Amino acid sequence: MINNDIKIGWDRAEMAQKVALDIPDGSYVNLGIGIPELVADFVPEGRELIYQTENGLLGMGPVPEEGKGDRELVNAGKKYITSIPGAAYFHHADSFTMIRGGHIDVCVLGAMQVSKHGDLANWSTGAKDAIPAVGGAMDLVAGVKRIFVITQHNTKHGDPKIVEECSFPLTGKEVVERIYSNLAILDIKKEGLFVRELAPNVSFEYLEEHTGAKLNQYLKTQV
Amino acid sequence: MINNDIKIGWDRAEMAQKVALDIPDGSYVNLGIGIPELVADFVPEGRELIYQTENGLLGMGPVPEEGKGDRELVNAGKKYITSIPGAAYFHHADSFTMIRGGHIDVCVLGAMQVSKHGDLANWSTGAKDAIPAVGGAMDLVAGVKRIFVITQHNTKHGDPKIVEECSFPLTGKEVVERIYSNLAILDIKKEGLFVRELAPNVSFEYLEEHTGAKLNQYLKTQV
Amino acid sequence: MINKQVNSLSEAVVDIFDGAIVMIGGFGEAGSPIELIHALIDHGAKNLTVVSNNTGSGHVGLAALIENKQVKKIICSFPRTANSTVFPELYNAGKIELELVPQGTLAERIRAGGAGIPAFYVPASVNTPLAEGKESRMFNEQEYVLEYGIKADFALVKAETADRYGNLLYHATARNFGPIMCTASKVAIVQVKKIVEAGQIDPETVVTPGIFVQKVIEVINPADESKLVEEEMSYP
Amino acid sequence: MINKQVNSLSEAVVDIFDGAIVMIGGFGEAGSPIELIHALIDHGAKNLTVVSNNTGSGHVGLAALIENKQVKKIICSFPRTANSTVFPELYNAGKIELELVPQGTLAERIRAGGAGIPAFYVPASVNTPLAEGKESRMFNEQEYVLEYGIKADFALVKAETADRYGNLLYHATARNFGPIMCTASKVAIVQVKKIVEAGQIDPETVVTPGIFVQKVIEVINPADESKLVEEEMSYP
Repeated sequence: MINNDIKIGWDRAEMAQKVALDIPDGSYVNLGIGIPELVADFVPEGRELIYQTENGLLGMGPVPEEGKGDRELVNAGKKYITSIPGAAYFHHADSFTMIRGGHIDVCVLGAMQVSKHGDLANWSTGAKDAIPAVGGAMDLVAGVKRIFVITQHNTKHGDPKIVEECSFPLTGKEVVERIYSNLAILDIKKEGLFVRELAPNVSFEYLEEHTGAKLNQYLKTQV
Repeated sequence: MINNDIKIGWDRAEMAQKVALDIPDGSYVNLGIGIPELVADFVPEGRELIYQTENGLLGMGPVPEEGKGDRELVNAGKKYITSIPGAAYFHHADSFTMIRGGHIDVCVLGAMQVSKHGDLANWSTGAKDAIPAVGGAMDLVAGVKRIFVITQHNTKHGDPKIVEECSFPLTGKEVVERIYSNLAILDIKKEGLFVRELAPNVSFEYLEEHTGAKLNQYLKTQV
Repeated sequence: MINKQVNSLSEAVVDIFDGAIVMIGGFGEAGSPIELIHALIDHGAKNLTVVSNNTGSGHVGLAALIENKQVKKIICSFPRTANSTVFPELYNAGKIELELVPQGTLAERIRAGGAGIPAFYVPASVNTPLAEGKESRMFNEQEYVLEYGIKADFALVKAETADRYGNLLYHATARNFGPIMCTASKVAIVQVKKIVEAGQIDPETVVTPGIFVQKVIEVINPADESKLVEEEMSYP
Repeated sequence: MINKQVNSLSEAVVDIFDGAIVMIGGFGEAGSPIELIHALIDHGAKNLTVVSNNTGSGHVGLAALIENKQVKKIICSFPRTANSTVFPELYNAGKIELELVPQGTLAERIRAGGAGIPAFYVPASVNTPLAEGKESRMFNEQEYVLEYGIKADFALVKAETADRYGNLLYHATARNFGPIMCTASKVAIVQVKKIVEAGQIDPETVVTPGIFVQKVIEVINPADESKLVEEEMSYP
């Protein structure tokens, strides 16, 4: 049972900070819509990352001041952004040359489900009445060198999002390298899911209870 | 026999002028290396043509004054050129988007042989010791809407260049629409070669003698 | 003298026929040619197949074109946005067809259409429902799906600046699909904020060379889609 | 801080290994990175596969690299130019391989390599000797051949201006293969006449975004190939 007296796990900002720590200096990064956007706030001192937004900008800068937005300068979530000195604009075919061609180092995406194989489902519940909408998610997972997922470990209803096999339609098969959840950081390897780091006050057993797939612990020497 | 006392046929400038008359106002035109380059000198008053050179310029202007050339502003023949106000530079993939994508209206090319089917051979004699070199010729004939050939009717040795079937390796099959030679203008139709215009002092019989393929005369109403 | 400028929005869209394939630029509001879309609503051509990244917001622009029952089918990557109700209702009622394409594949299919490439292979969508029914093939031990170029009869595009030849400059992320849609359509119709003299656009900076553009119309102060949606405006 | 500038030509090419695939920009002299090619001659890597539109002139630049027996194979559209004797001699002696590709197909294969497209169909070369042995297929009753993307280990490119991120501007028709070669190579090495501060290149005018460039070297006064050829210079 959950102990409500002590804080369990990481909040969104802490999750984003964990991701930010793992992105090497000089990386070209595409951040998905939602929690992934927070990652930009936590880049460690001394590192420079370049953000690509697939609608046509390399060198995305911070959100503009309230009221200073340009309706024609937006990110993939259609929110106002800015560009840094040294930015470049380009059309969609050139943008996806960057993505499909393997030029982006890291992409951080949200997830509906991730399987122990690294399969990602983040575009459709498969429900009959849902309007299917995919955007650039399938292109990103197929083309970017490293795919990190940042997600709550469980749905609002408490169902596990990390599962043996995805029940939702896939975005890509065997594409996710690492999951950053509110409870743990998990590496996805051929041999299965490995716990890289447990969040505060989360035990391996607690994590197992909240996960829909078998978890492995690294041997000490592999940590 | 050739009568040496009177001028037979057109000279290069006249051939180029004939081609220029047949290119509609506002056309986008690619001119091959050699005689085709002369066409630009004979655009009739009141017409504006835009020249594309496949190495990366739309809006090619005249040859610069002696000594004023820029080594990085050249045409497909690697000769100095200029650009007109309203020109655009682009890279090779974009250049051949124009060509392969059917955006160029007319291409005027030289020929080693043209068959009665409109097959063109203009890149290789097929000789064993020749260095094969194709450049953009195959892309042009495959992509441009209308291919005009401008050529001497016969080789220096007197052999016909307009033939039943090309003996040289093809540049493209069934691609040429019209031939402008020093002796005649010929249309290439499914039914064969049709004489559109005879050059001065060239009779149909004389033309037949100098041609390696069957010639047809238009019915009066079709001229 | 070549001059691609037309003098009215109605003249810009007059040739669009029933059943035409029409590409419409824009990523959401950025780059959406709202005045041209409204002109197409006034013009009234029906049974259109529209190629566009989204399906519009509120009851103006692309959403209004759809609401006006002029669109038979839409080829698109993301037909669901915050203020999008028109498309979902028609789609759920079975009154409009949808061909859902990953965004990068959509862009590349349009580019291929413009570049004379009938088909090509991509890795996106492999092992997903969007690859179902598509040919696939292995290259270097990785699986790819065969995708086809898309050509259109018309494109409606918004750019920033043009000259009489149709050379175009864009603004920021409004560039998105404009340049490739101009290449892939027989008649690219472009609204710009400003038409300048030939020679005023530096040839090194031209984004869309004029060869890809057939008609240019100056719309100095284009409407602000978000504002119209906020004010619950509808067109016509 | 990201800074792609290197301080010497030797440092620029130091990682090029024996057997590497190297794309070399330029259409004839325009855009040919002569100083980088000479640095590669000094460096000495052998058994290279070179992808370049031509094979160089005289005994400098690309012709000198070939003459120095560093090139095993060349993939090219036009290996014959006015002052080209080095390649023809080696080719006729059977000492260098040639893969002849139509110019537009060469450009598209390079672009595809950079864009993650393993293969695509084109109409060029159908019914010619250059289509022999290639797969072909009908689309809309027209025949096309299957062509494959080309990727390289390195690209040597000449541009006009760069910043520390590797954003590039080019000059006139020297642009030619540079932008696509940068996308298709793991390490794009670019010589420019001028390196400027980040922000001094207008983001609307960037031709090659920095993501495609790994090393930039400033060569303020590049040699004039035609002049060297005229003076019958040779390198080294």
